[in-house]
Amino acid sequence: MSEPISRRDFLKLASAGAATTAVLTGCGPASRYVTREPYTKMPEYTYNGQSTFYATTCRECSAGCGLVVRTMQGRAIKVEGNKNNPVNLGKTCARGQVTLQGLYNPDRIQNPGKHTRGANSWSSGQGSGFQEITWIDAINEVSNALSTNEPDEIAFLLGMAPDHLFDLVSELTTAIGAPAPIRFGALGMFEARKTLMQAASRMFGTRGLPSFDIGEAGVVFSFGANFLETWFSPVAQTREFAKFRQRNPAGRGHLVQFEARMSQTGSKADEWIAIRPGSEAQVVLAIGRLVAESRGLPLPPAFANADVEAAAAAADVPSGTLVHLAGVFAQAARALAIPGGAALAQSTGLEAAEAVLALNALVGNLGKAGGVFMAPLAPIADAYHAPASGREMMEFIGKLNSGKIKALFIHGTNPVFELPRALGFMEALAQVPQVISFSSFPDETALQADYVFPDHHGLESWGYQQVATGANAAVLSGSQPVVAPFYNTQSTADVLLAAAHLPRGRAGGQLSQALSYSDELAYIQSKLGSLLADGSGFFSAPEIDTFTAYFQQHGGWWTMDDRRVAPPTADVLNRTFEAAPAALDGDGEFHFVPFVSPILAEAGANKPWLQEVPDPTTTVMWNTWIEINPETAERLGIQDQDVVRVVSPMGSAEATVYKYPAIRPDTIAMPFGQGHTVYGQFAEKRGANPTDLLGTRLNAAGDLTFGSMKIRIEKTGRTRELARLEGALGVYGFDAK
Amino acid sequence: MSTELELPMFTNTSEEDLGGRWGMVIDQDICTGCQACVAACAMENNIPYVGEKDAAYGRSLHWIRIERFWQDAFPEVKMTPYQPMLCQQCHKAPCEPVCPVFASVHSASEDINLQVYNRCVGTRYCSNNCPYQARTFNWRDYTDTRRQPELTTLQNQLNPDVTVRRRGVMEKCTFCIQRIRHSEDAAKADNRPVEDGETLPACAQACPADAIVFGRIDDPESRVSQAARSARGYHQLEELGTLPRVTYLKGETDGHRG
Amino acid sequence: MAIAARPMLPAKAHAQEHEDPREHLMHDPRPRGEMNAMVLESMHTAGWRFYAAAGVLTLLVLTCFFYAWGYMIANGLGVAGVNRPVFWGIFLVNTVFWIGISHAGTFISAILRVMKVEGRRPFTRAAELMTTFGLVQAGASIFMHMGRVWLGYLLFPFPNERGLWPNFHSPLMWDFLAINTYLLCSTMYLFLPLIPDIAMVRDHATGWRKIPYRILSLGFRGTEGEWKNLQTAMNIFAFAIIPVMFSVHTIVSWDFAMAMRPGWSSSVFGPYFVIGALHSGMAAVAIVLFMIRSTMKHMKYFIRAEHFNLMGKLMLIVSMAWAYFYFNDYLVMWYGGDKWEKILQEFTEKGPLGYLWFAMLIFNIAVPWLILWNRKWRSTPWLLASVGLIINIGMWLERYIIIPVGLTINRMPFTWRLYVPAIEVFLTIGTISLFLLLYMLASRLIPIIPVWEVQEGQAAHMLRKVGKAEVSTVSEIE
Amino acid sequence: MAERVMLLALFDDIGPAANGIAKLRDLGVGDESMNVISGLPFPARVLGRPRAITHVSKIALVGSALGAVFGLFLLYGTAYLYPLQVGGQPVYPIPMAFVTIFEMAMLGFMGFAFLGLFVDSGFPSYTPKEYVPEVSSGKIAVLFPCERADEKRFVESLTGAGAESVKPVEARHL
Repeated sequence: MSEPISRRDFLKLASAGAATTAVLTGCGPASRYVTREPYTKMPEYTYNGQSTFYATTCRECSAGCGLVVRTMQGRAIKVEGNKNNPVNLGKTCARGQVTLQGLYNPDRIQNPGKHTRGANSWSSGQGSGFQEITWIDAINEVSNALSTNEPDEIAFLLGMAPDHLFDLVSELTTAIGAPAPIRFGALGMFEARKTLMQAASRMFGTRGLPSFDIGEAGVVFSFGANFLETWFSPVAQTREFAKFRQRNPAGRGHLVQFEARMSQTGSKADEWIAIRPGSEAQVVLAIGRLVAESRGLPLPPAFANADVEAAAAAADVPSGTLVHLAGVFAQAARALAIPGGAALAQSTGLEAAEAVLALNALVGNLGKAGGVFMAPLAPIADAYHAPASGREMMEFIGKLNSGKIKALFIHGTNPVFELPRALGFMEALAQVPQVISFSSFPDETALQADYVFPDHHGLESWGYQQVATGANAAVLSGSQPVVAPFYNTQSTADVLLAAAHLPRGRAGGQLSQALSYSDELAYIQSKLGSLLADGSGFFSAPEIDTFTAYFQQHGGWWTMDDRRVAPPTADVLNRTFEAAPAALDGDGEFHFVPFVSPILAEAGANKPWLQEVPDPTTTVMWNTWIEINPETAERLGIQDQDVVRVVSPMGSAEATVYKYPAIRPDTIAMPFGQGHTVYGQFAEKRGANPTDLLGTRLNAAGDLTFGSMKIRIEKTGRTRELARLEGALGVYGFDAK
Repeated sequence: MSTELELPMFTNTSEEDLGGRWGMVIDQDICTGCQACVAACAMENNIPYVGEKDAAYGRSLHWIRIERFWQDAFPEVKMTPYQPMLCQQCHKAPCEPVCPVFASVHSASEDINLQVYNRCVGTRYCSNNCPYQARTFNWRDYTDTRRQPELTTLQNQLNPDVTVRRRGVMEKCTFCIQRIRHSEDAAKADNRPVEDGETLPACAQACPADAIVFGRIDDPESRVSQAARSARGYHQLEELGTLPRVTYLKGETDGHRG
Repeated sequence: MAIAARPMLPAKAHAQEHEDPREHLMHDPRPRGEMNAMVLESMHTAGWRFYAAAGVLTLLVLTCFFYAWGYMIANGLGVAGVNRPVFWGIFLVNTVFWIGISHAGTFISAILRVMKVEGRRPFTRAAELMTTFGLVQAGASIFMHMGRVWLGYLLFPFPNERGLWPNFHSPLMWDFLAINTYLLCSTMYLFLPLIPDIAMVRDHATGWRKIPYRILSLGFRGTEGEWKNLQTAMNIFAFAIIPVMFSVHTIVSWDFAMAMRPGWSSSVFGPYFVIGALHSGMAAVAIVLFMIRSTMKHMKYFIRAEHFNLMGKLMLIVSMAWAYFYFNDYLVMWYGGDKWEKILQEFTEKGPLGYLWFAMLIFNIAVPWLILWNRKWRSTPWLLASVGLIINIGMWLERYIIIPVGLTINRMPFTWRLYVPAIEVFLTIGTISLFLLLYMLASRLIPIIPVWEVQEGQAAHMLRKVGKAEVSTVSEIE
Repeated sequence: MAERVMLLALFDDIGPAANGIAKLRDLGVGDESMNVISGLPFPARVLGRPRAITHVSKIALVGSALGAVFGLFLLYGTAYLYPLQVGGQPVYPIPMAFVTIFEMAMLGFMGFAFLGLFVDSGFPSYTPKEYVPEVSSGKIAVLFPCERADEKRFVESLTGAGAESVKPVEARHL
């Protein structure tokens, strides 16, 4: 840590870049760079009626959108997008907008404490299951856990954000020889990221995430990819979609969506093809075959086994439709096919993903405008660290159950809520003697923890996010505190570092050498150091402090050039697929399609305004609904406002029916995001959680096949009004309730 | 306006071609209904949430809502293009003359429709007379920390530039006039005209698809004016002659296919 | 060849016997002193039933009116059933309803006085009382409707601290002026003919009771000059209050007709509402007459079958007129084929609230037409009163269909929602109770029968023998 | 100057009352000095009396004029004092004027008629007056002054004309 610079010099540095943007650099009162100054020179954030803007990074999901937060007198007032950040170019999604209600959420955990498992109380009190302790004691606890247990008895479970913590913990685990941290996130699970990555590596032989150039494609076939909602980087993809439609060199883009239930993305499609869940792979292969034929190309081995009639039958769409669609795809100057969550969450998911990539190869768009690229690797990232697949989580749970793990550290994820109950994560936690949660909110996983050491909220934190996909440039989004910590919380990174530095026990010695960083910021600086040399960034600096200042001022660092790489087009088309139908679980009458609520996602339920933001397709607020086709409802004698129970072999869930016109009659859909048992007054005991119904089947890439369940539906005889923004009278007619 | 008042106005001086000062264009073809505008609006304008019960009863206070309808039935079912609906800032606003206490008045300088909260007595005539149903009413005290203690922390984020409304008051979209004013002051400070795109309402600022364009429509060169001239442009309920300030670009389905 | 006059069947002939003019109040005169005594006794007798009823009503007023309203003021209109798009609910339904009730009073006493319809004499005051107390309820309902009633004073024509006046472009302000004018004038109009009767009470009252009557009688003796002035003033009121009455309900209708809404923006609304008001008002008078007659002493002398007959006829005529205007409005909407009005009509008839529409037509048209054509039936007090009750329900439904049901449909189908009344129900009960209570108290404090007018009429009437029959003749002594 | 008394002749019907009034006129009591009090408004000609004059209607007309002006002020005056254009409507709309002017004119008309009654009849006055309660029970009283000396003569002739009673009255509280 070099000579501290005064806040004034700091602003001078900042003003250099300030010409381009009104964003002031700064760190809020939490900054370690602020040296005390007399009150005659008050810091600008204390001036009456004057707003200060701080650039940081959104942590509502792992996309790493840049934010600029307007603050006034030490309060965060409004979240705005960072115009310069290549990921979102100044735009934000609803979740990003409402992140302030997380910061000022009344249900945040306000102090570190010892917690009795299962007790839904989070502050000291008579008969409360929570005993507040000092941060010193907290750090001691962490230090003990790290030093007294054997390295292989220690496990870290982290979320998909922030990356700097993941990197730090990785260093820590390597230092003490503990197993590498596992990261998990429901979004990753519902996107089946691993499947896509594995498909890419098997087809292209390169690691990393493929990126799809939607903006310049003429025709996009999206197989279950809800890229306007929660898939990878929604804001960036929405921007791309706008370009695809109205500012497209290839003319107004034509979007075809293949899915059993019309998602928000599907609602924007020009053609929505309701294929039966499980038939995705067959459909892709059939279309591939037809495209090859209509382009008069020699039929590549990849599509040799495709049977159009069988596919049409399996998908329950007329084969004529497939022919027509294939024609559309074949004639298009720039055709692009995207494999997405639902399609990959089948036993044939990997095959489907590979087939889609093959389809792109067939029309030769690999590495071309409007085609498929490999996403650039983020700066200072050794590789893209994907969230754990279902298989990895199952292995991890197995490890927990075996009792080998003595101390488990959990940060930034809520597997008890997000993982299918069938996997038994909660039961596994019971086998772990010591569970330490760093959660800022009283979520289901923290409920099972022995210690809760709340981390700062994202807007109170330092950090960075290595952007996985969404921008053409290589982007490292930087976080800085925009306000002083609202409660008695501590940065997890600092806690770990402090614990590591306690000269205690065997691990202690190694650690303090291995992790010689004085604190979180010092660690981040040390990581940024490697970028000083890199001239390709849109700013550079002679020495690290200035660089860090710019980094904070601009909310990150990114390259000016397009860093996407064309995937090697080797023998992509020479692989063969057997085009088999997917294996299904359960004996119910209906296919079950769980989907992530575009508004709440996995962690939005505790923010009242997100609860009141209507779902784009159903306009439902504040609760869970079960989507059922009106004909089916008619047949089963189910009315609006009826509460029904959906039952799978694994479990059941109850919610109010929404007669959804755009879903297959043989399919039932349910949003994921509600159904919390704890997690604050706005989320608690509200709605139902579809993951309770899911099974444990994995696809070839090891991802959960959440689309493979067949479920039963039972009437409960109860009714409950669903909060809809729409007036059902006007939208569904006078007899609608 | 003031000049118009020099001589008594016994007749209507508003001309069809009288251009407004601020205007908006919403492209329904690229609006993905993601609700970012809705959330941004709520965060910027201190709009309280009303809770599940009232929301279910049509009392939510969204200043901007995204409408959509269905056509045909499965499998041909199609969703009509998402249609963000907000106060159209009519030049001839039906809500204005009916207010008995001048709580709904026309701003001469911005040529938008203002709601004077402290003057409003809550007759709700304006909302009845608004063809766009763009006005929302504070049915209860949704911002009272005595009634809702949980608000005490949440209210740290209240925007000091926007009044917090109490029960019995009508409210509606203001085109984020606090931002317009701010940029006008800033421009005046270093005496220059307000640049195009310098001031954006929260919705336009957030919109990931950039489907909402905002700016001066009395400046033919501004981005919004150019967008408004699009062949796809239309006004909501044009036939009523309310002269809305919001132009919609209809969601087109491309020519050669479906 | 000449057509032979055929004798009637005995049954029919029997019906004719009711035509004996001696049974009419005007031809059954009693000395003034005796009538005074009867009226005074009717004022002063109040049995346990009276006190019981008054007690119950007081309780209802305290709970359903004052407490409920206070609760609503404290918690906001959220406790009522209003929502988007139904921003106006039962409060305005009640306002229109009560203003309607108040119309009959003036109509009876003013128009009939101008027309010199002698049958009016005994119950003009009963009707005028209805006007005043009805308007009180109407005013209360308007203020209940306001979201911030504690700022209601902003409606009064005075400039605020920045010199801003109310907006007289707003139909609501016209309404404010009209209703105030109507309330003031009808109250004065109630008071004028009351002066001689109060003087009468004064002359008979004793002890402390004498004081209020002495004050209220203003020192009236009955000199020629006083009578002359009184009659001039009464004539002025009788003529002038009629256009005001029409204007009031026309302006009430403009609150709706001026709005840019399907189904509301209609040029026939003015007269349609006026007739609607008379429809419910007449019916209400019938109820009141029945109540007075059956609960108060000696009223069977003053209020007779002939008066119910007269009311019945008026009700039938008004009902027909109402039907005519309603059909007028309906057909134009139906034929015009404006998209939104068509939808609105479909909704009112086939929508979830369609049954209200049918009930309205039955109550307002079918029932009166089926019953009131028969003199014997309409002369039967209880029957006429019950018809009146049904018509009032029907007219209330009519306003309900225009306001909450009509508001459900607008030009933004995405917002269409139903309206479910909540606290409005109690407040409606509250206003009704307050009305009844005020009326009961008034009936014991002032002579409900304008004795001097009755005597004036009796003095003017006489029977003259024409051939074999005695026919009633009225001499112009006024 | 001889002492004068107020005599009050009470009749129980119109006819006698009319005769009595005629008699009084013969006895030299001027119409202006006699006063008829009745429980019913009898037209002057019935009693053979000159028509009483009233100012109520004139006052009422003045009131209506004032009201009209006030109505005019409400729409135009207030708009002039604080001009605001709403809904693209003119600041001084002509059609609306008829509404406010009409309502206010009517209010003035009737309000002043009411006041006129007070002014013209000297209401309210709670001073002692010559009066007998029988009036409100239908009797007709004729009130006239006369010399103490002539009192007898008057009594006789009026009784002859059918008066129930003729006696001097003192002004008393009503």
